[in-house]
Amino acid sequence: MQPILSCRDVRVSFNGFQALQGVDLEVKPQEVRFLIGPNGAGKTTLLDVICGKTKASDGDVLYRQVENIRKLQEHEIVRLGITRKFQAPSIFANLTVWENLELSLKQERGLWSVMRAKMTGEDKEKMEAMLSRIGLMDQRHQLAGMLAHGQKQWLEIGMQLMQDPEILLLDEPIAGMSGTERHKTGELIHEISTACSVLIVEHDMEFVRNFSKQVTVMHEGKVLCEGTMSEIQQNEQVAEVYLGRRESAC
Amino acid sequence: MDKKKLGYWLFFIALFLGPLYLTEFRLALMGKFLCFAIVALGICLIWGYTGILSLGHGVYFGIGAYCTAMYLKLESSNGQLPDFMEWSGVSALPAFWIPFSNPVFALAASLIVPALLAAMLGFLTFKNRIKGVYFSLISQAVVVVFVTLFVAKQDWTGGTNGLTNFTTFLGFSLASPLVQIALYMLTVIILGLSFTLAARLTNSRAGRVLSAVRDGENRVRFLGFNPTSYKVFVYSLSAALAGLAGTLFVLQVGLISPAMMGIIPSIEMVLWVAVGGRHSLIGAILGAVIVNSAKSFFSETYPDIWSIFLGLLFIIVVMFLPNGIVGAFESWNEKRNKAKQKGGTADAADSVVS
Amino acid sequence: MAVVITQLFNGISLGSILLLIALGLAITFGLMNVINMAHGEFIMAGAYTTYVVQQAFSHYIPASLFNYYYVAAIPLSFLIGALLGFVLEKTLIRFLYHRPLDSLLATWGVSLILQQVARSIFGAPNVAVTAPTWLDGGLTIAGAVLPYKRLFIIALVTICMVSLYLYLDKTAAGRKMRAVTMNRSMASSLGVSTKKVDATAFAIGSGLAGIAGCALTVLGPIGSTIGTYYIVDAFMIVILGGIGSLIGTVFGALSVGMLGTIAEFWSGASMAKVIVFVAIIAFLQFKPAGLLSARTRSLE
Amino acid sequence: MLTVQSIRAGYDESMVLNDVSIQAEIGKVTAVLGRNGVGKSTLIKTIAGLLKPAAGSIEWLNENIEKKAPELRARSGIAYVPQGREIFPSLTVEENLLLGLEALPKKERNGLPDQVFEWFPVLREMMHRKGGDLSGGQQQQLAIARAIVGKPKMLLLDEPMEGIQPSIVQLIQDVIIEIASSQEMGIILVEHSLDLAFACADYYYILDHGTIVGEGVTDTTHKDIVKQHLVV
Amino acid sequence: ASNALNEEEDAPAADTSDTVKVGVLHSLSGTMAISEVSLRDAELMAIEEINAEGGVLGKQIEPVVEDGASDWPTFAEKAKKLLQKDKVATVFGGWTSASRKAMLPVFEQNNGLLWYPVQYEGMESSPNIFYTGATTNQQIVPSVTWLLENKGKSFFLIGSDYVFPRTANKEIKAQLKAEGGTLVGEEYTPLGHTDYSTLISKIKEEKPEVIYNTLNGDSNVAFFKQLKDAGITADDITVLSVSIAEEEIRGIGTDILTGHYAAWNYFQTTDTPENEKFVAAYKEAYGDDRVTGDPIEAAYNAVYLWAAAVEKAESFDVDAVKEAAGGIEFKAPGGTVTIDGDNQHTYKTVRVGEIQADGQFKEVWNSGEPVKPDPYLETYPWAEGLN
Ligand SMILES: Nc1ncnc2c1ncn2[C@@H]1O[C@H](COP(=O)(O)OP(=O)(O)OP(=O)(O)O)[C@@H](O)[C@H]1O
Ligand SMILES: Nc1ncnc2c1ncn2[C@@H]1O[C@H](COP(=O)(O)OP(=O)(O)OP(=O)(O)O)[C@@H](O)[C@H]1O
Ligand SMILES: NC(N)=O
Ligand SMILES: [Mg+2]
Ligand SMILES: [Mg+2]
Repeated sequence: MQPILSCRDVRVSFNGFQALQGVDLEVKPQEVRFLIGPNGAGKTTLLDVICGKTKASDGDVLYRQVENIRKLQEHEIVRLGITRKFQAPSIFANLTVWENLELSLKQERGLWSVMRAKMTGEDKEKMEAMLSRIGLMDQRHQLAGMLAHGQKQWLEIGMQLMQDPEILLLDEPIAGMSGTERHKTGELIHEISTACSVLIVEHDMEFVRNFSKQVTVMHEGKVLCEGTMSEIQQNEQVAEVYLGRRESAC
Repeated sequence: MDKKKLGYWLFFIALFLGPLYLTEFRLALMGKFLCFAIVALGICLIWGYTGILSLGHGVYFGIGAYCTAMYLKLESSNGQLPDFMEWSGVSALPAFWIPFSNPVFALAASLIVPALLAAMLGFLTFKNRIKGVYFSLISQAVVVVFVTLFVAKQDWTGGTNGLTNFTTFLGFSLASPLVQIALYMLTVIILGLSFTLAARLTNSRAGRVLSAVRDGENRVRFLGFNPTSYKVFVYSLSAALAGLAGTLFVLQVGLISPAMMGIIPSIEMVLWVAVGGRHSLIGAILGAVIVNSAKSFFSETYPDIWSIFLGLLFIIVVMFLPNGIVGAFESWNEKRNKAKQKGGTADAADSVVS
Repeated sequence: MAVVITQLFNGISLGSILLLIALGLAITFGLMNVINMAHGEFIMAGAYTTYVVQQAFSHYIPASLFNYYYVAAIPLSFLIGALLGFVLEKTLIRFLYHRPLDSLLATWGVSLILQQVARSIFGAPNVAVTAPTWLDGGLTIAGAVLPYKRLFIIALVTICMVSLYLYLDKTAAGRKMRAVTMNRSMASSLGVSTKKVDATAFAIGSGLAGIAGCALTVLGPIGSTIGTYYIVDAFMIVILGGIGSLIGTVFGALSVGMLGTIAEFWSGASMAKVIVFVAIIAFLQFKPAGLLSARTRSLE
Repeated sequence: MLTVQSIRAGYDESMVLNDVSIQAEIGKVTAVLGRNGVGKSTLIKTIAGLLKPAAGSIEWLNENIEKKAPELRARSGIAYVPQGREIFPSLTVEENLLLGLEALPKKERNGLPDQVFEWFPVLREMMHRKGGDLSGGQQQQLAIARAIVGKPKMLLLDEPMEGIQPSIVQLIQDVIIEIASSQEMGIILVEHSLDLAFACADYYYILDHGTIVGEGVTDTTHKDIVKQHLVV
Repeated sequence: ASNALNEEEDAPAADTSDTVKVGVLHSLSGTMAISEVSLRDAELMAIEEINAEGGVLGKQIEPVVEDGASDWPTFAEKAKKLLQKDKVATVFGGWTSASRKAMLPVFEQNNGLLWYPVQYEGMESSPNIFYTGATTNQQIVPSVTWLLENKGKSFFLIGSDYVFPRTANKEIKAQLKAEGGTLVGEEYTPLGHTDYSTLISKIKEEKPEVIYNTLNGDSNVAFFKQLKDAGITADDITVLSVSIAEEEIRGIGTDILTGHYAAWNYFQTTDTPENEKFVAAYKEAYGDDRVTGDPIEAAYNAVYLWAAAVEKAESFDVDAVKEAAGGIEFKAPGGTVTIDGDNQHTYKTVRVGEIQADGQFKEVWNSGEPVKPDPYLETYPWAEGLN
């Protein structure tokens, strides 16, 4: 299968500091790819480059092997179908849950189309389905700012899914979630992956073990190794810089 | 919802009937305030809804007013060179003045020129992601540029004097009370239409995008919207409203000068909206009327120290009514409703805890 | 040659005056994010303080000592400005830290009031301050006269700037100040008394405005509207330099001063003003965060 | 000893905590557990002084502190590591750490203890980088270090492991245990991972719907009870 | 009920009550307050004096004070308010030409009466305005001639960037050409400009003998202070100003101005019995440290001229007063002034004074007799084609 996203020799530097020093990464359609690595390895920076928030100083980011998205603006990248969930919940606090979802509908996002946009029955059904999927049916007319942390996380995931993405970028999606919610999120990710690729950064090894197939390890701005979780655990270097003694032992 | 609509209708009808219960002088004042209310609507759209604080709307108001004033000046000069050009030693009408002898062109320009200027400035600054106080202060710098230019190019603009001393508009004498009443009513109608337009916009999906831009511009990007185009649109819409207001102002007040475009009036425009309630369109209208009435009242009653009272008003509103008069009313209303509900369901509330 | 030297000097001098006014803003606006529209009125307060000190000297102090009134006026102007700032912070500003744009509106009200109060106390016409005689005259270099007053202001602003820089960047108090202005509640949970730091910071910023007012008395008018002439320029300089960067503010002020004098020599005062402001607006399009910005990725 | 007695607290009109009482001892690690949004952070903020309780008392070192300003609490030995790090973004790592010394009396503020750099070597490497430029996990380490340099007697940790790589999680775990066993510091730990919490803590409380619904010592029998609670 | 079509708001006060309302409309706040507050004071003093003498037509004058706030539309609004709501018999007000231009249509449309007390650029003669300050041929033109004869031929013109200086300088240039002067520079600075270092460098480059100064307001303070600092004294270059009166001198500092000149129609030192009384009364009313000056005197005169015209017309009616005004004379502090019925300006004596160390003027020249006002400079051949 052709990769849907390929990073080739991506480099980023901040005031001389090389945060990414030539990253190569390929993600296949409908793949769930975990990205792990020490703090400061450059994982967030890589996601930033893919979604257009940070501009790479060198290298290419290819979408479906043809389109180089390295120089596109954020909203253009999103319109291609690459969406991103940030680590801190990014929802619109002063809009209701319903309005948050409405903005996330897959739609023409130009000014004129949006001004003329009407809510269709189909849209409504889709949004209601999403509300029950993320368990916020009862809160739909609440201001999103009033939700608890976990609910906000879910709302944000819901907003990403409303857009029917091709590639979903998740940065530590379960940070701050308690056990049950973690599990629910994991299952949701698997569900999603039937329709799109997911690139996900996470430090929770239990979660990675439970839900990963392919794992990429980054270190000091480079890809250190790739493989299944159990392969990775065998890797001496990964154990040393990242997992620590106990994690790799179990 | 319907009660609200009815309220709006009553409000605008009451305004429309102003000539029946206001004296000529008060009517003229009210007409002026309602022009300001149109500016306030535009500022409410960009500030209250989209989170763009412009400290430079005097420029758009002024340019709109100048466009119309140029026509009025030419009309009252009867084909001769306007008086101030003569004093300034200009011998022929400058080329850019010529099309303004056509009233349709002048009126259209009073909308389009401010809108285009705002679109240009907005496009540059918003595209370069200049926002917050940076944008506010840049808009203030734009004021300095335009005011200085308008003052310095006296032979084209009338300098500090501005343009004044008009006689007729489309042949009607501007001094006639009937014409003034008609202009007043026209102002009310345009204010009503602008209000409807703004309300439509804010209630549409695009309006939600604007609020979203206010809450988090970057997040909006990651939903695939380009905030720049939305911001440019609403910014130039508000500039057009300011230009429109300028036209109505110049027709009723008979004068436009750089003093009306300056830093002080531009900040005052924001204050109207802050006092009325920045998140409410009707609040913006009320704010413009209330602040200006207060200003007139204080300065008529205490000509020596009125600015102290006005200053206190601003301080008190900001400190105690953070969402303005309408916001305060709304939260009072909400509290009252809550109290009502609580009375009925006190037991149920208790049981939730256990 | 003389013209070149004079103009170069004029540029630096104008820059130093703008810097003196912008220094206070670099704290209250640059660090604390408060848009204090009454800053100009603190300048006015400093100027009137100088006037009052001069009156007091000429009435109560032997004439031979009159020349030293200015030495007394500088610290007093600072204190009066600081006191006003302190009171303003305690009564208004501190309730508005989470609503930065609202402080703009409230302080606008304060500015209206202060101007009127000044008119009521000192009368509407300008008052005169006679500069001390040791500031009369100037240094002549290659035919160019560099007035002592302007040299003095350059020295004064240099002292203020260096002290401020050392205070903010090298002392614990300055570190606390920067921390508090960045994140009030976190600073307090580390043991910093934010109320004290806030009030101090605002008082220092306002005190600098007072000094600016004192310095301006030797060059220009002293009246209730003196503050309004500089305030927009000063805000522009702070954002041109980069909010939160003191060094940036210095560069900002000097570039505006230089460009302003060059443009004025070449065209005229009005056009110079237009050119300077257009240049600032244009520059910010290329570097939206200013010459030197203190931004980091988590501030976005 | 820190005693929180019948605290009610919340935001604006909505009360998040109704009648919460907990105790934490110096030399012990006390865990606060609970599902998302039950008010754990609210409780910690109330102890740190960032939220004023509407009712109830907080006693610390035989003194009622519920009305005291946060800085006074900090100086009396309560240090706070917030959820979300709250690093001062424009200050360097060094300056961030130096601010941690503010809790100490002036005489005792003599430099940063080497200990923290042994625990978190990355901070020494990044000493002169701006706090805001650090990666998420680096910032978290900085936040913990900043709290520790002030030699507190009670350390409030709100999900300190969030976003930290596994090897450092282990390290922090060890540090927590080490600190507590030195008998000079107590720790209140909010943690999602039951395993981690039970590995570190001596005693636990479960928070739900704004009240304490369970508490006990951290042994294996209790672990199952707690699990039940958290799953509901 | 009253409404917009029904113009009567209050019952017409003029006929029935024993007072008559007049408007006093100056900037009491904003940048122009520095100058205009004193005009209000002078007008109120004149009103009080007239009232003490029994008023006009047996009625006490009741002043209605309004603040124009240095803002031209506000002047227009307040003028309208005074005419329409307060139904004042006349208004005394204004300083800047811009404020006058803003009020002019209001007075013409409402057939009101405005007394404007400040020297100005001419080229205007509204039937609803009386001009008690100098027009250009009563201040600028003779002072230029005096300078050419006494101080030098090469002129540098500086002025604030607005209509009065620009128009005045246009006339001066034409006059210089006609009378053998040369122009070496012409510069304008925005109102409120306070850094004159560059402009002074230009002056130094051009080395004029005379600086003709039409700067207005605060800028004068900055200009003179910085001129002195640059090492230029009155001995090097003579500055003649037309907007600096005694009060402005106090605000600049007398030491700085000593030896420079100003052209006016009145100085506090003008030696007439009327002036002695006037200065004493003014100081009595507002404090010993206050000084009078030309615009103050012109404002004071305006009230007396109006009262005299009313007495002559035996009516407060605007048309009647205008009709009666021509030829009305008043023995003013600065010498007799007479209203010119044709253009509603006044005949005034022109004076040039040198500033003394005590902040007062020493008159060095006067026109000997009141000069007939000629706002359009119709009697000056060189001014042909200027308008
Ligand atoms: N604006 C910046 N200026 C300087 N250095 C930066 C900047 N942004 C990031 N860095 C550095 O780049 C490196 C990579 O950061 P990044 O946030 O991508 O790490 P990460 O892999 O996401 O780490 P974590 O797991 O802790 O979130 C870090 O060392 C960080 O300090
Ligand atoms: N600043 C705030 N204003 C209003 N409500 C808030 C605020 N912060 C939190 N809340 C609400 O208070 C409740 C408790 O929040 P809190 O942060 O204490 O929960 P938590 O137990 O720490 O959750 P988590 O595990 O997700 O961190 C939530 O419902 C949340 O929505
Ligand atoms: N008329 C004047 N001096 O503006
Ligand atoms: Mg990261
Ligand atoms: Mg929490």
